[in-house]
Amino acid sequence: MTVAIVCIAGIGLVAAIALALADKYLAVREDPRIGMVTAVLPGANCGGCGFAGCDGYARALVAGTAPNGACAAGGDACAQACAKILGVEAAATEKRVALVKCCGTRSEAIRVGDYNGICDCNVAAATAGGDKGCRYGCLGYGACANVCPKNAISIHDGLAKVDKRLCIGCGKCVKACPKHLIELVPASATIHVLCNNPDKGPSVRKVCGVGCMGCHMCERLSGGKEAGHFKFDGFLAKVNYSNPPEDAAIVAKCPAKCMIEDPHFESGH
Amino acid sequence: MKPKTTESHLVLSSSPHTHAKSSVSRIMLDVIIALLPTTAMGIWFFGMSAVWTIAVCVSTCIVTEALCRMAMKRESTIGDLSAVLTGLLLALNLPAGLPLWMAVAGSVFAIAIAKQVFGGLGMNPFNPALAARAFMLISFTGPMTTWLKPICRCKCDAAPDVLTMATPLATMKRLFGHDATASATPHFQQAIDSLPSTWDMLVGNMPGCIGEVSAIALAIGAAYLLWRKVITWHIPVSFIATVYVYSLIAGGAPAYMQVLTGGVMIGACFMATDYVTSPITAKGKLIFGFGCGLLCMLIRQFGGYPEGCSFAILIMNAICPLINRWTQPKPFGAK
Amino acid sequence: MILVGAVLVNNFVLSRFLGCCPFLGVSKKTETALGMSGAVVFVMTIASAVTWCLDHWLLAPNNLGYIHTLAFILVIAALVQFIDIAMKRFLPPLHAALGIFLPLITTNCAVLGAAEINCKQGTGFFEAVFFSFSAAIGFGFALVLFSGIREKLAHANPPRCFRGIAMALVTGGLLSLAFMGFSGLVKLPY
Amino acid sequence: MKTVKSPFKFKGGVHPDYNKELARESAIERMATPAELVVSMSQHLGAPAKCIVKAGDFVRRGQLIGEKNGFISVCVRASADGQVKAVEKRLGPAGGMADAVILDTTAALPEDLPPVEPLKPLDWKNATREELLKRVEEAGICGMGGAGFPSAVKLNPPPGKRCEYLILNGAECEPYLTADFRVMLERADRIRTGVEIMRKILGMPAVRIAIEANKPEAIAAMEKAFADIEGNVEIVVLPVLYPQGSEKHQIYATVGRVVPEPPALPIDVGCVVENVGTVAAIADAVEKGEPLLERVTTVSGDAVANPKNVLAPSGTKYSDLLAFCGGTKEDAAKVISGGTMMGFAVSSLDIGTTKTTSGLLFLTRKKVFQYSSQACINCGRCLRACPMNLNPAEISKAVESDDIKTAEDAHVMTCIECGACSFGCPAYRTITQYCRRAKNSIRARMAAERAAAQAAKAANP
Repeated sequence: MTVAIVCIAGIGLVAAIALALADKYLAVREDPRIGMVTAVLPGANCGGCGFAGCDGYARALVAGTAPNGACAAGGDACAQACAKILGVEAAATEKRVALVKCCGTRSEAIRVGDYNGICDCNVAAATAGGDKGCRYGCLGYGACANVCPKNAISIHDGLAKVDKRLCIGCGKCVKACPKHLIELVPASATIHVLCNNPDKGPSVRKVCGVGCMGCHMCERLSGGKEAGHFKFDGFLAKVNYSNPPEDAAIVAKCPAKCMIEDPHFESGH
Repeated sequence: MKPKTTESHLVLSSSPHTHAKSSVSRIMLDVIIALLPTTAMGIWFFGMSAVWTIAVCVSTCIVTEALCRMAMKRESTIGDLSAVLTGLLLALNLPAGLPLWMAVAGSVFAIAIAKQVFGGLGMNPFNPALAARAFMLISFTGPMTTWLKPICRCKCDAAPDVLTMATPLATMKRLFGHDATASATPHFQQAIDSLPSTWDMLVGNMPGCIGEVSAIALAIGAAYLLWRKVITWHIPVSFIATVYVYSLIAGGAPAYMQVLTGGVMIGACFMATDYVTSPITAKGKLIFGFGCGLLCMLIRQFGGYPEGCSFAILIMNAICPLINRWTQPKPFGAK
Repeated sequence: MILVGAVLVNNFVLSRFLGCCPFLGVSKKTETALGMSGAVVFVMTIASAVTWCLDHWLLAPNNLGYIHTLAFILVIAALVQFIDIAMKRFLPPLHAALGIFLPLITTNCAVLGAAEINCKQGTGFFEAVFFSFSAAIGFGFALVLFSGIREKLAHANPPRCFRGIAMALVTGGLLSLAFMGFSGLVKLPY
Repeated sequence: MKTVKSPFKFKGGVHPDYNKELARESAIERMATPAELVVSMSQHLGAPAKCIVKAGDFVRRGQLIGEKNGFISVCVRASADGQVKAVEKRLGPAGGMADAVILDTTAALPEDLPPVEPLKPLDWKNATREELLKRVEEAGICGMGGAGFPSAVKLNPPPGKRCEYLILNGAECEPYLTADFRVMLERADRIRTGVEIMRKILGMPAVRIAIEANKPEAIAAMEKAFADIEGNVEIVVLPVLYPQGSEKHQIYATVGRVVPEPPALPIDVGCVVENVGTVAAIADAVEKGEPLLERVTTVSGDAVANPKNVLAPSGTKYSDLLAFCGGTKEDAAKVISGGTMMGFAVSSLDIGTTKTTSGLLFLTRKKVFQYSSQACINCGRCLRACPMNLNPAEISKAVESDDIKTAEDAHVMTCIECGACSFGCPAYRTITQYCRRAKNSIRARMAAERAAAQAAKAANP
């Protein structure tokens, strides 16, 4: 029995010494802050920051090659925590979420053709410009939903919809959309214009029942041009998200019915 | 509510806007047609028990496929005839007279485990019929190696009351195997005589699986597939050539016997050529056929089973992704 | 003979079901599978050499055969730690690719299994080392084959409940079924 | 001059139904200028031209309305007299939006409109190489086979590269199309002149005229036109095989040279390939001072009442072309700009023709093939059909599961999108579309990387 214990202890001792030596002479020293930063990042590995996963971003942050606050998923709290580890000041960031600026469902927006091919917006758009009459509208083939790391986007009735509660604002969908109609907007904003067509009223009307015609009704009702709640691009109203409107009454008055007041972006009428 | 559309509703699709008249179901139908001669020969030699086995396998496969697709909530794929083909191939690889419940179990295994688990046709890494056969061979070793004698047509019929007998392969293994001591016994000559004649081997008048016995019928089927351009020559030729050359070099039983008996013919022409589980390039196909032939003969010569064809193909199925990886075609103009 | 026997007939993963953890864990990409195979071959060969010496020169003479499992575990764990440190230093890309699975070789029963089998059979030193080497090659062979299939299956569309490990297990089972064909090919004493 | 059979055969290729008999016998008919033209600024490969007119302007036929905008670009000239109704983004046949000048050709031009100086006819035998090149550029000529590569760029090899072979593409392997065939029959003398001008520009290279064997009349016409030409000129009869008209495959079939993978160009192996229609256009531009304002378009398909080869000004709306051919006799379920193998399905007949519109097909429901994709069964037909010797099965499977990296490793960028893979796929997979998708996302990624590299460079000079 004693021999056994001595034996095992001896083996253990030899191994321990060997390992200790190895650790001393062969070890690779890494900046310990990398691990600490990785720990405070959300760990979703969404790639929204532009780096290969959270670990890649942590390395870049420590190396000083990436700006702090690029992690949209972690938001402000995460940036603050990173700043604390790195010993720098963090600029306050506001949580932003994706908004699909189209509400032309199958029953509202005209389809000019019968698309037959891969279910992906980019290829559908490259096939005769897509089957939707409106050249600016959501095709509904789910390119954004496919890239969403949080499955926050779903397709209903030929239209992509973002669930605000799940969205982490990584912005991948913004890049994926061939029609460039997804925008990151402040999560606190509740009133939105769901249209992306800057054409004149009559040509919008020809292709969609709920397209913005640029009538300026929303602007007038929210205090006029001076109030600055809306901006106009051609004949398209856009919410000025640095000064968003607050009176929800204007939504119901929109003659084109392309405005919503909805905390979860569950649009549709 | 009906979607709004314009009056001139045109089809929008990516080029090309025309298509050759080929379809998966047509390919499967061609293989089934090519299997008809050997099926007929199997029924001719093994009688009603063969008919029952075939009927049970095919119908079980179809039902299992339908049920699996329903359970997965996906569209039915009965129409592509692949389930029918799997059932037929499985049946042709079973001995006649096998208890039918075993055939049912095998068919369910083939479709449910070996195919639909992976998502159905095109996704399975192993040939479903062969996987099922291997499963049955291991689970029901006894019944799976009990061979019905071709009914009333066996010339070498020494004892008419015996309904089962060893396959020529097993006899050959006993006679010519590497640890054979039979040559010293007085039964040697008798055993040699019990081997079927070359003609019997060609037409299929010997014990074996329902569909593997008739080399001529299989050759006709293979010729049909080649003519219809369903298969290419690479796998059958390299498979059979490897078996032939190997047995020439290794000695033992005559090389032509090694080719004509057992599952080499059906394996080389119908099982190894299965699209999904064989390499896609010509070079890969040659390697694949060579590997099948080599493994088949290794198992025949040294292994515990008298027949190694299905195992050889299964193992090569497993290597197939790696072969595909190594034999990527070189693009026109690439360095 | 030992090589064929250990690689094909009594393949550690496919017929003895040893070392299933890394078999499922690192078989998603052929490159990592190759790296893992290399690491296992290395660890197993060295480990069997060390454990053989330990068994023959220290434990057996002192009638301590009953604690050999304990002692082996200790030695193997230390060895793997050592390799982990060395690899991080000299082969960082491979280290990054193997990730958690390198330390996990510690708990890879295949390594211990090989040592145990050697010990039980009382084989000579070179035979024991060669057997472990062959077994590791067999492990690597199975791993690479399996990774090839899994790479192909990455493009498959299985039912939701079978995604991932479930499908990998079914595939492993079928692969094992195929390897049954080799049974009896070589008769090993083990 | 001699006629030879193609000595080299490339791997792969398919045999679609050609259906050329529909419009084959109808001689080229000139169409009257329609009331409205939609003249796109993007009729060619490369950067769209910069529009220099605005709504309300009056323009004369041949007047410059779009300036060349970059190195790989082509100018655009008004294809008829008229008044600019609007300049707006319009949908092109390939699905992209580009500026287009909407021209009202019925408007009466004011009498005090200053005349536009037309291009003067050039005596090409005495003109310098530079004069000839400048003329090709001013005339707005681009490849009329389909891709629309600027001819002036093609005819001016970069320093260090020499053109040894000028290859005339008269293969016209696309189903239904007969425009090039009719041009070869009816305008053989123009092609002859064009070849001589191009030979002069390129420094007297050898000439190969590539024609598929199913056009014996065109071969005879070319033999007659080129009978007395001096130098190394051969007519190469190609076997009937799609995609024989692909630039790379034609080079291989005629002179046995292999163009390396992109970004290599034919000039890297000493070849310049030009479509027969373009050659005739070059002859007109030089000898007559006539810019490229119109082209022959095959209007065909089983839904068209009278399939024809129409000579129409560019910008002619598809609806006007159809009306000129007697409208449809049955409802068209699909309208294709180009041939059935590589053409674009369009959603509207308001699109105007361009310099590259070789055909306009109207197909009835029974000719429309619906792709309802099944899983790939690994049959290898696409692999055998692929003229670029790729592995389309692997590419399509990888792209289907969003694995662009694998597709890139499988050389998807080498794909010429000929459609041979999808054509024969028994599982009706839209393989070509998968390739296109992979290529688009790789191009987008490369562009983003370039932009990032430039930004980094700008930040740290």
